[in-house]
Amino acid sequence: MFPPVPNPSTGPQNPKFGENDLMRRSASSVTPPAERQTEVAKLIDVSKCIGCKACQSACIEWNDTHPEIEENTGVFENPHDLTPDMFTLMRFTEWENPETNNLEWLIRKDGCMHCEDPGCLKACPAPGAIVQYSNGIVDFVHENCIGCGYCIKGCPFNIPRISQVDHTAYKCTLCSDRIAVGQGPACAKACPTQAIVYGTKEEMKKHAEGRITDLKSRGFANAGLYDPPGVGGTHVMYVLHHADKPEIYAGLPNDPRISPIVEAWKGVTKYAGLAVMGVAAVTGFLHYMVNGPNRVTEEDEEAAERLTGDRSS
Amino acid sequence: MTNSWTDIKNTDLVIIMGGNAAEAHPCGFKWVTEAKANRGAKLIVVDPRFTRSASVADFYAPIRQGTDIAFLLGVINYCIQNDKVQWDYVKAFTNASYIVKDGFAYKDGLFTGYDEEKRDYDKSTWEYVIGPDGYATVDDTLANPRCVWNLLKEHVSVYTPEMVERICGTPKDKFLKVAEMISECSSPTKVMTSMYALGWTQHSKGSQNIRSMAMLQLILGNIGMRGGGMNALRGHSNIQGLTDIGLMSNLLPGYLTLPTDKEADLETYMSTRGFKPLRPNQMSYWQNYRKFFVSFQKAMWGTAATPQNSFAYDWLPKLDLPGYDMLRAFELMNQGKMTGYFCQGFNPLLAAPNRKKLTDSLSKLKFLVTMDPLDTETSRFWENHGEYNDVDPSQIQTEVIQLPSTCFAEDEGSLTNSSRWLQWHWPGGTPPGEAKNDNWIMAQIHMRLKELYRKEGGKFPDPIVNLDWAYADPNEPTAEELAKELNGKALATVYDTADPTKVLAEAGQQLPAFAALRDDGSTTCGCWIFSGCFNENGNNMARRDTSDPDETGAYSKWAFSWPANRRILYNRASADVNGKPWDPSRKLIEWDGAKWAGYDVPDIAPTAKPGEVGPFIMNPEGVSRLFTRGMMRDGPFPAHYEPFESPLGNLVAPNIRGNPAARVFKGDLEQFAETASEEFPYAATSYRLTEHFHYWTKHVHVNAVLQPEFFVEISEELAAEKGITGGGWVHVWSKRGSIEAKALVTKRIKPLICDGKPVHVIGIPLHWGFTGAARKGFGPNSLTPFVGDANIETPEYKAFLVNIEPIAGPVA
Amino acid sequence: MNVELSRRQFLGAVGAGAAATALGSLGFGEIEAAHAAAIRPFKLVSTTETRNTCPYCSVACGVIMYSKGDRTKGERAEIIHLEGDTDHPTNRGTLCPKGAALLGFVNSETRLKYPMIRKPGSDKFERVSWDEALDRVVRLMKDDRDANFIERNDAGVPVNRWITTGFLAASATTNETAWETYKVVRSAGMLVFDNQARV
Amino acid sequence: MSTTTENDTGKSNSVHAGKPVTVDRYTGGARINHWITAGSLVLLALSGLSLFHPRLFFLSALFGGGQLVRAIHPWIGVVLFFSFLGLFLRFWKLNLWKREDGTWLARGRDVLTAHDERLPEIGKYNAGQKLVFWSMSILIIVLIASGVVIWDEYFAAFTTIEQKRWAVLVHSIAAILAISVWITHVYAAIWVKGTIRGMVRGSVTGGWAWRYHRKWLRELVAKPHAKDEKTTAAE
Repeated sequence: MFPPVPNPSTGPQNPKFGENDLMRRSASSVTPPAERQTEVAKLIDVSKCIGCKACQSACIEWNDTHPEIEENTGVFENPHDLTPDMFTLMRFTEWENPETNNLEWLIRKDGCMHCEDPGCLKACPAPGAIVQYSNGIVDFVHENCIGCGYCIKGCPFNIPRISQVDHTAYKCTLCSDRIAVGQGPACAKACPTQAIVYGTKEEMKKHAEGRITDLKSRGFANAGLYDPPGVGGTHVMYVLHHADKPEIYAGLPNDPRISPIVEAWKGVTKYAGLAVMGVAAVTGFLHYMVNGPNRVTEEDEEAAERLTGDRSS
Repeated sequence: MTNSWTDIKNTDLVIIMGGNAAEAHPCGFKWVTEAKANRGAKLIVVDPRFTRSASVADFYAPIRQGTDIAFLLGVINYCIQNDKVQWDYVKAFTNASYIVKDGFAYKDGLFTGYDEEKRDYDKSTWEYVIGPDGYATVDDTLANPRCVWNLLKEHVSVYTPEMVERICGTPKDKFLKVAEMISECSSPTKVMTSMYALGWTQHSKGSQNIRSMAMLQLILGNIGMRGGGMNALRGHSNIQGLTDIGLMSNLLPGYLTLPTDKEADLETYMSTRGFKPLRPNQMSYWQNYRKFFVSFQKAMWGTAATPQNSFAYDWLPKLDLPGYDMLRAFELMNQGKMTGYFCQGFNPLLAAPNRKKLTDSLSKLKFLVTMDPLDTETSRFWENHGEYNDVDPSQIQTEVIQLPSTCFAEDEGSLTNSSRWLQWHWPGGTPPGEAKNDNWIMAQIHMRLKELYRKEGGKFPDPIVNLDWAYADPNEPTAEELAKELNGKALATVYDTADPTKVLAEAGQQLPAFAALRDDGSTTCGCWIFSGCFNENGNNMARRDTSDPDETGAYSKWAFSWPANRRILYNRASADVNGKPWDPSRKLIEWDGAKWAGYDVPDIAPTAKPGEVGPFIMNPEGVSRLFTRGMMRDGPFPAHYEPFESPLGNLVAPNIRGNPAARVFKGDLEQFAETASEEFPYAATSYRLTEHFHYWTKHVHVNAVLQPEFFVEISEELAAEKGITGGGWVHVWSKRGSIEAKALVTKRIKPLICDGKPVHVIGIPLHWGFTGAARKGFGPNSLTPFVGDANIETPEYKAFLVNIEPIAGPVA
Repeated sequence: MNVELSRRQFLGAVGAGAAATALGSLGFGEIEAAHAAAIRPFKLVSTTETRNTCPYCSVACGVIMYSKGDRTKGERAEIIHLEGDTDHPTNRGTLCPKGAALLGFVNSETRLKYPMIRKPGSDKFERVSWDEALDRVVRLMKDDRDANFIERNDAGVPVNRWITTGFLAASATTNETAWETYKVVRSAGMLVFDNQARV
Repeated sequence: MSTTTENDTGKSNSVHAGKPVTVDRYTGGARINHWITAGSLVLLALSGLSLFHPRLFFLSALFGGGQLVRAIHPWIGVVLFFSFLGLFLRFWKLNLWKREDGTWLARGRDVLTAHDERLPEIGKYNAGQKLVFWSMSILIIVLIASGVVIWDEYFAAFTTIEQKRWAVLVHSIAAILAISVWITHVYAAIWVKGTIRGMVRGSVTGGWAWRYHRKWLRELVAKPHAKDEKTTAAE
């Protein structure tokens, strides 16, 4: 058994990471810490997941959110999507394996992947609304969030949601408040089958290797780890039985990366735009310096008087 | 459970059939994933639906609900035909070699002695041949055609893979794959565990479903083994404890039985409970019955129970019927024969079958008392909730008293889980409003009733006024006081019978264990199997030592496991005839030449010599039973019977409908749809979802979020046939009632081809009602039939017939 | 039960070297003097812990209840969080979707708070005192028992049974409550007695 | 608001004698319309820029912080859109391309070096002004359309994230261009002295009209009542 998440202590706690450990801060530049903290990660083993939604339940309880009671729409996803009050969601796919003709019920816990190269942070215009700690956690800081929704556009996984109540963006924090005091995320602690485990990224990769070996021995030749390099790797990873087709797991992106559109917007456009506007202003300034003002002359006024002389009252 | 949750990690093969452990017991299912991850164990799921358990299984096979016996006897047949039997185990530890009486036979679906009028058997031929020495006759060579093994072989021969496919709808290749995987566990070093729950019990032949698997496990040599056993995944947190303490019509605590009114005195009562050994040297532990019984009587009536009054034998009520179970209670109510009813933490309006009958029955009571921490539909059965509870309060004359009780977080005591662990818990919250602990409520009822009898006199007050009630505060006994009573104490000094100089317990001391119980009135014990839970060492149920030498999964210093802190029942059978473990890597106990020792408390006398004393010490045979003699009402072997409402007739016994020995009340039979009914063509089944716990969690916002609204599950094929769309509304009705629900159309339910015809399955989860946070809804029990298992009267919730049609939406 | 003392017991017992994840010794860098703004304060600080078991299914997972106020000190205790108990051998800190939401059961809006009586033909419950409720219950019991108690059967055998009032016992009460209930019910001679084991 | 195009001040006597001669160029309504447009454009630029580049986020303080910027910016956009629509309806006919506009443009060097005397006679608007008009018209349509797509508070559900990504890119490029056009427009007004009074007081000097929009001046002189046939002014 993977070592379970220990019980919390109720004594006074010193957080184990904070402002000094920021690697990135949205719309601001920070000096990354000289020494990076050990990277942490959550590993979600889809092949062990029983879709019980304990992670959702624990997430709601720990984060004190209050999702709406919706209707049944003929599916198992409840709520029907991630919401500002539901940071994680089990997504169910009934997939008939064309090779075996067997039905496979693929159940994937959706939520923030805590990308090494976070698109949300890249897109965010509000200084300090999104931060990335050197241990890999990408967190939203609600006091700084302006609710613009750019993070949604930046995210390759469609995760953040804007609250209509306080107009700020919400997503999984990886339970940064728990991790800061040496705990594991609430979902990982609750997960009955340890389909969710938490530890250092290295430990998680190693644990995944064992799982993949087991899956291969059970006939899942393409079992593998989902740690997409397109976003620099993630701090939430999946073990998939069919790692060659992540998209069958309710549309998990095959090769996620920050959209080139967002890259263009937040990259070249940002600089080119400032340049264009600057050039326009400077050109005007220089033109003025060189040519001076364009003034109406006395002759012009006189010509006008002549022209209008007979008409003017 | 014969084993424990943590023991499941030791298995090689898990079969989930008649249950859905991943959804109903997720944290226990963890140990399946551990076995898979660490031992390379495989998981098989056999279920009408592709459940969440199936989603993580190595192999899934579909089965039509209510045909498990045919499937399992098919597997037994496969094992016998292919010589996949653990012969040493079967020969030494089962009654395979016992010779059965000549009159016994099975023909056309019936065993010898059937009385159609009474729907019951004369079981006198279901017995061994008893030799002149008074012991059962055996043939160790298994050559005698009348030995149990040969009768069994003959009995299961009809269940060929072809027949299994016709009855169960399980494709032959899938059945054979399952049979092959299971049969591999006949090796002494490969062990299978069976995890089952209500999917097996809630049938008119539920007990026999379980027996079929138990027999298979014996044939494979998997009982008593680490990672093996028969593991009943109980539904509620203390349903095991309530059963152990015997809160049932016909039981006394510790599986003793209440006298019938034919047993006029204690000696007559004891004469049928002597349990004389059927083979030489056997322990036949029930020989101690009298000690358990007398100690119980002393716990009830203390000094008023004396040898002179046969320990107050007459004060026990005597049964005139096999039992007054819940179904009979509602039948009596419906007949107007009952005045009052108490529901303590139970919501029968939703939980019992045929809701219309329930409402009618409750409406005929003079009074109903409910005790719950949460609001229940039962306590509001008289309240109009539109179509969800369409009643007219003014027409209902029942007086209802609703008493608010505390919940787990606010009370103290022990609960017995499936592993038979009695675990203590502590209160941490202040109860809301005026909610009161059940201990206080029950004490108040007793004290006030006693006071009335003292003041006014009345009918036979003796057992009430003499009830032993020596609690520090009689108005509210503490959990510790009650726990100590359950454990039992010495009223006089108790000496060791083997060594009379050795004192087991001084007068007034808590008894160390049930071995110290006496039948002379010198000991008291509320529930003998719990004895040892709170002895002079203190409250053993509160133990929290997590040590587990060699990581066997026993955790023998954690809490207390009945009986005698034994973690795996029948653990003597984990070693061969000579006392060597079948599989050294799975050692539990072994014979060291002088005594039994190992990781667990031996399930045998510590010095009982191997080869002489059999491992199944509760049985007079000393071995387990493939043939149960007269102990089950519906036959010494299981036989396939269709559900009372079935889409096809019984293929092995065409003239038999349902279980011939199951009790059917007058009036209910007319409310069953006929076999292969055109009016009700679809096979329905009810079940729980992982997001909810029965009818409780609809009161919890989070769970209401996770599964907000009532729905039924149907196949894509049936949806297409009936024009039903996913998320649309449907109307589902049986011969007894009608419901409206959202439709969930899924690939996980597929039509089954049974005897050449497609059978559509409709799945109906049960968590909604008209109180709580979730959306109001119906439940399957508006539809289910009012009939129970032949032996224990568990209602047949898992197999019944309905019809379905799409509708625009609920009638507002 | 002192939670603090036994907190690390489990990991210790199963062999810390092999079991403890490297997280314990991660070396999270310098400990901050204060929480970063991004990280909300750890909400369990200074709460009282109490061990319990989940009241739902029979896996009987260990849970820890965190409350404001300490019942053992006679204070009013309000439970603010429940979490799986990692020291428990069966669940190892995990909980299912029901168990993980136990707080919602404890604090449910539909928790019953006061005794209520619904009179015959009425369409509502009315609040009554415990004394009124209990006295009414035993009055109804005794009247029925005295009217319908059977002392002897036709053969003259003492049978002492009462079958016109029945008792359906719970499934989640403690063994101790169950035993007390058994005593009270059986001593009154009730035979119509069952529990939830069947369903 | 006018329902047809406007070519003049709407007064019958738009040329006033004096020293210098003054010529009415914009009615009060047109000026209000213009300044609302101008003001909202400035506010949009400031608020938009604060979200465009981190270095400019400080601008959000002008609006009371990022949350208010996020909330207000789209609404100002709506104001701009309708306000500009007003201008568009007033002036679109006058901005139709004429033959002399090509010539004017071709002599860009003379334009930039203020050799207006070498340029052809121009009507009410020169080619540069027309380019500003049309580019702004197009850009504002692009901005409002892309803006609605990324106005998540109300319209999040109607488009995909990929569409929103395109929208946000298009929106920012269009905004850059609009701001650049605006800079040109403002610079031209500053550079060409006497221009601003036209939009402030409503009138320009005769010399200004003679120098830059002689054809327009000649028309006013020749057909003082021409506008009556063309305008049903609502102001």
